[in-house]
Amino acid sequence: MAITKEKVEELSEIARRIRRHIIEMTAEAGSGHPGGSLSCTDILVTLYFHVMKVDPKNPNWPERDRFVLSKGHAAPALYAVLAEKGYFPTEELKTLRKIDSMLQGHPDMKNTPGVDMTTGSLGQGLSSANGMAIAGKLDGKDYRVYVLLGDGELEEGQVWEAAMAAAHYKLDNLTAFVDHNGLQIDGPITQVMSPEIIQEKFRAFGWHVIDVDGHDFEEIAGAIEEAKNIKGRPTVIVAKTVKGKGVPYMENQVDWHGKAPSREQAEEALKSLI
Amino acid sequence: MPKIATREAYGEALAELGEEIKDIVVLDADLSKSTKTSVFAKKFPERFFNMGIAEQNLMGTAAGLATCGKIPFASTFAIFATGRAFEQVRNSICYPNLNVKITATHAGITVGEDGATHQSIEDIALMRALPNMTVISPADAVETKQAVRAAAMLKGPVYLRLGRHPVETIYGENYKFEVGKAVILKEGKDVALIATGVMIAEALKAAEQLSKDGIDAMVINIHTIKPIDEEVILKAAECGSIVTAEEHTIIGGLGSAVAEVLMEKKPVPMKRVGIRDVFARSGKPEELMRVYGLTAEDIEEAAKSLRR
Amino acid sequence: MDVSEEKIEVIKQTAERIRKDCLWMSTRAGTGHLGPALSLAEILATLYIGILKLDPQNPRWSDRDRLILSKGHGCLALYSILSQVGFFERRHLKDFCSRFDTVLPGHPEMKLPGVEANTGSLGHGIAIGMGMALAAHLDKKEYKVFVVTGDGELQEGSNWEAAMAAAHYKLYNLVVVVDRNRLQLGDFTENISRLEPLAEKWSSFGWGVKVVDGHDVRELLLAFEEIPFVKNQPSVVIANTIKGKGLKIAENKVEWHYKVLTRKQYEDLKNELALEELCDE
Amino acid sequence: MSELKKSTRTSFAEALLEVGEKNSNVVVVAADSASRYGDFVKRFPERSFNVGIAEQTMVGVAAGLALSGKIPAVTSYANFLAFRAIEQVRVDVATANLNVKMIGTDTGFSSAWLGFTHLALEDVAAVRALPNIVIIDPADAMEAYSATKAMFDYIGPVYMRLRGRKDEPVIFTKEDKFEIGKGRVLVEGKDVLIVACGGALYDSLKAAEILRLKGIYATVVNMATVRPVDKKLLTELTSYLDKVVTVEHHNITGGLGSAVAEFLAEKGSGVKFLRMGVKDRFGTAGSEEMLKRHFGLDSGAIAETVENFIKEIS
Repeated sequence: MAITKEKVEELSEIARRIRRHIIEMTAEAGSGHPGGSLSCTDILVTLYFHVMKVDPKNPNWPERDRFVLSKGHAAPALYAVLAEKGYFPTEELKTLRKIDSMLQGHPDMKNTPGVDMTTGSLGQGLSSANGMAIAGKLDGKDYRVYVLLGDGELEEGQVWEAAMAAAHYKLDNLTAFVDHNGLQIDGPITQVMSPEIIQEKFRAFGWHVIDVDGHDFEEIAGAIEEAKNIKGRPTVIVAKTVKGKGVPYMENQVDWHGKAPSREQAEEALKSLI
Repeated sequence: MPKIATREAYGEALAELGEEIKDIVVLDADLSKSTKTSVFAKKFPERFFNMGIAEQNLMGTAAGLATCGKIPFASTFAIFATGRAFEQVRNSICYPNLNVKITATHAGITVGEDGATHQSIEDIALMRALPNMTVISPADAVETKQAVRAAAMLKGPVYLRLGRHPVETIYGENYKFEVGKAVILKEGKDVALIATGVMIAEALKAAEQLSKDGIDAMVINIHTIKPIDEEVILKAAECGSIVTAEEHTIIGGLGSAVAEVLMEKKPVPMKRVGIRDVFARSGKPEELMRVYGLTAEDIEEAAKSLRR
Repeated sequence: MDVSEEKIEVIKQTAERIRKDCLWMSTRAGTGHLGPALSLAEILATLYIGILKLDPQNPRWSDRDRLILSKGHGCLALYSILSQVGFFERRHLKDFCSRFDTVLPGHPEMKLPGVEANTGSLGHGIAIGMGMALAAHLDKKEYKVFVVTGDGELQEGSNWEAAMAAAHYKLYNLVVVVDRNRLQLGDFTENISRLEPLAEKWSSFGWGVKVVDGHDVRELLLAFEEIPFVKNQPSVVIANTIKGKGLKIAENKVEWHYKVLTRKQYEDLKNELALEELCDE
Repeated sequence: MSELKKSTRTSFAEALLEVGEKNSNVVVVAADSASRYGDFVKRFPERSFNVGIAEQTMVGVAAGLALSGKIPAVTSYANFLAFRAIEQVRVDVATANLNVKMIGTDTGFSSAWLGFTHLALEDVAAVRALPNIVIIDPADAMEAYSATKAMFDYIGPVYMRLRGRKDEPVIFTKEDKFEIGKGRVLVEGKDVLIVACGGALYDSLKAAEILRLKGIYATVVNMATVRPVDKKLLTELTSYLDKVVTVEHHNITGGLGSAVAEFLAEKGSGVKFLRMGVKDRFGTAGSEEMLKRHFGLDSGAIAETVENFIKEIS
């Protein structure tokens, strides 16, 4: 499905709203992970507002496409996208991380409509996405499974266990994204524990690999389209992104991985998201 | 008294000890700023190893270092140290009885908003089930500092359970920590409150409340859950009833350890205050403590119910 | 590199001795992982005779090279070679799985002199070896750490965690030897979870890679002498082997992962393979 | 007790095949452990998956399958399931209360010569600490059969402990109904209550016979469901039996003994209590018989310990 100029504009507008939500939610909660939420926003927006077959009125529709946020700490981005998509009122976003809220600190499928898998412990999402993709094949259903991993997350061995298994099972209904923002909590990934060269690793593990600019809707949409046509193996889309994207003082700053903005900082951030 | 997180005390203690004991090496799994091993890393970069997000590899590597005479402190969040890497801790560290100190932070539900996947409420049960392991759960910053030192001096695997959230200071500077030796914080004769970690502060408050109702409660800090101080438990049993309190599931932790001793040695009525076998949710630490029944009032109520 | 024919001959004989030991130990005990031990014979013989710096009289000598048998189920071969180079007396071999609390159990443990790590749960060895290699750097020691893994074992994610980390830390003193016998417990590796292209996997993780015939002593020796294959990087030798090698009925047969000869089979093969007497006391 | 001998693993595979024939949603995921599923894999290759030696991935894949309406079974040595993959069991399965059936094999002493890595003596402790999971430790092959059936009838996560390939004495019949959460009195006696499960039941029954010859009459309960433990039955029995001994092929920390201790302690029953099991030690290599003897858990040792326990009290 080619993407039109109008669509790109529409997605940009949604992404802007999502980013505002992320800032407001984390500021309100006083904790959370804005940096990695902002870096994957455009990917999530493309998926939910251009690609995925889902029905917010019927979150558990068996034919729906699935999405697993393996980097579960980016929950604010997912919640904002789900709210904008109509799974629940956007007012709920204010309750993030509060007692009795449906919006837990990390995605919890039992509490939040639209969340397909409980995550938060890194490295586990791809395995469960594999299971969903296998089930799809088994049932002869044509839904697709999308999973988003962090680049630092690739250090978890379980990711490679799962990568090997996905290729082995020829899961061409599975598309993984790597949100390649280059930063993890302790610093640049190349310094902490380099998973580079990510593309070579996935290739060696039997995956089809596509590189994109993770903030370019046309490229993201094009890559997803390409992935749909790849048969016999899973596809990984390595998306070069900017941590904290959209908020100048957060961009490429490792400190904003797991820190919420203060009220004033949030106001400043919102000014750049008009 | 100021509130200090036990992890903060860990960071300082480790940096101090690093000066003294050159064999200490520190490993972390991409969380050094949170676990506070970053303080050590800054001071001794050549003795600090960041293993990336790979806890299994973290434990295996620590074991390997220990076989070469190092004293590795391996740190990450409690949930990953004891869950993700459980088999590595068991096989590579506990069975060979290697000198690895697993210092895990962010234990319990006071980790707060991160939610169930990050709230380690089973770590004591898991670590206690492993032979050779010493399990320590300090109550405050003072005790943590001494426990870190004691762990470094002790030969063999140690699990140190620390928290993310600032806690009240219980002890003065003259406090002396001894592995395996519980501390009677307050003598009493009507009921014994046995607590560990952050629940010490709550137990002390509960005792105060109880005294207003004419109930004289004994308060005991069992900081070393394994090996457990049986003597102190038997002494506590003389009060006729016991309440245990822990920021952990009531299955397999302090409550179970005390129940095991009591049942076999001196059965008296007891109640376990803890997380009642459920996964907790996101929220502020104080809220969670209230919702999951971990406050002074909960201890007080349990104590009173035993006297009825 | 000059490899003397004499040395090769000694190693070959040692490897044959490993095979014979594996056969009689397992038959005698009526248990053991025979197939995965037989494929290891040349690899272990070459390393222990030709490469490793060791002092069997002083098993914990701090400058020694280390070898971890991460595929701990292949321990029959390890027990044989350790006894052959003198870590313990050969008479103890008959204790394999036949005395309570034996120092030669079904997976190797450090209570036996020469064993460097307790293994048996797959996927732990490289991480442990990595720790040892890091310690060498710290202590400015020259020793190398060899970790022998199975091929199926590489499906454990913990190996790739460790592989990534070892490359990151530039552990040129760490060597992994993959016993690529293409079979695991249940089936051929490629039917269970595809490992190929295995060499590319390792090089994508930043390792220097060499693929050799794991039963060709000369090739093995030449490869080990060249370590590190890439400057400042850990090395992996992918040794293509045959599971059950040397015992015709077992070669390339999946069921011989965990199967041993009956006493009758042993007696029938005794002359042909010049096997030892089964001592029964 | 009959003369019949059978392995719990064989029975499990038989029951699984029957369950699989009736319910097409039943799928199996192996981590290079497919042989444990027996004929199911041959009969239903399209419903059988193998992720290779990757237990964490196995559990994750099963969670994904369960989320898609399947009823997956996973199996491996208990160690790799309950230790290596414990965090996956926790996060992927338990927090979401998924309908995954987890079968840990070669528990207790049944892995014999394989040594400590494979001797699962802490698996119940690990799994019991996790909310939501039912734990079943069947006493023999027949109970393994009926428990497998019951496990698939139940909706929710279950951890079942099996032992090795070796045939073991049979206590029950296939027709004996299995009810999750229900303990069962097998022998009645007035002097002492022996609560056992799994591989320890057979020797506990034998021990009761030995004790009877000495004039000590034991009640023997099969507590096959370790979680939730049958509190009703324990309450009933301890109303007139004041000496309780638990017996298990597991560390005395965290398993059946702890579960019973926790309950009785809080109930405030003043019974005399003793846990028999492995006393906080790792296993070692040995045959099952050697290991039982070593850890004081063969029938003679159980009888002797119980006898001494009674003597000391009175």
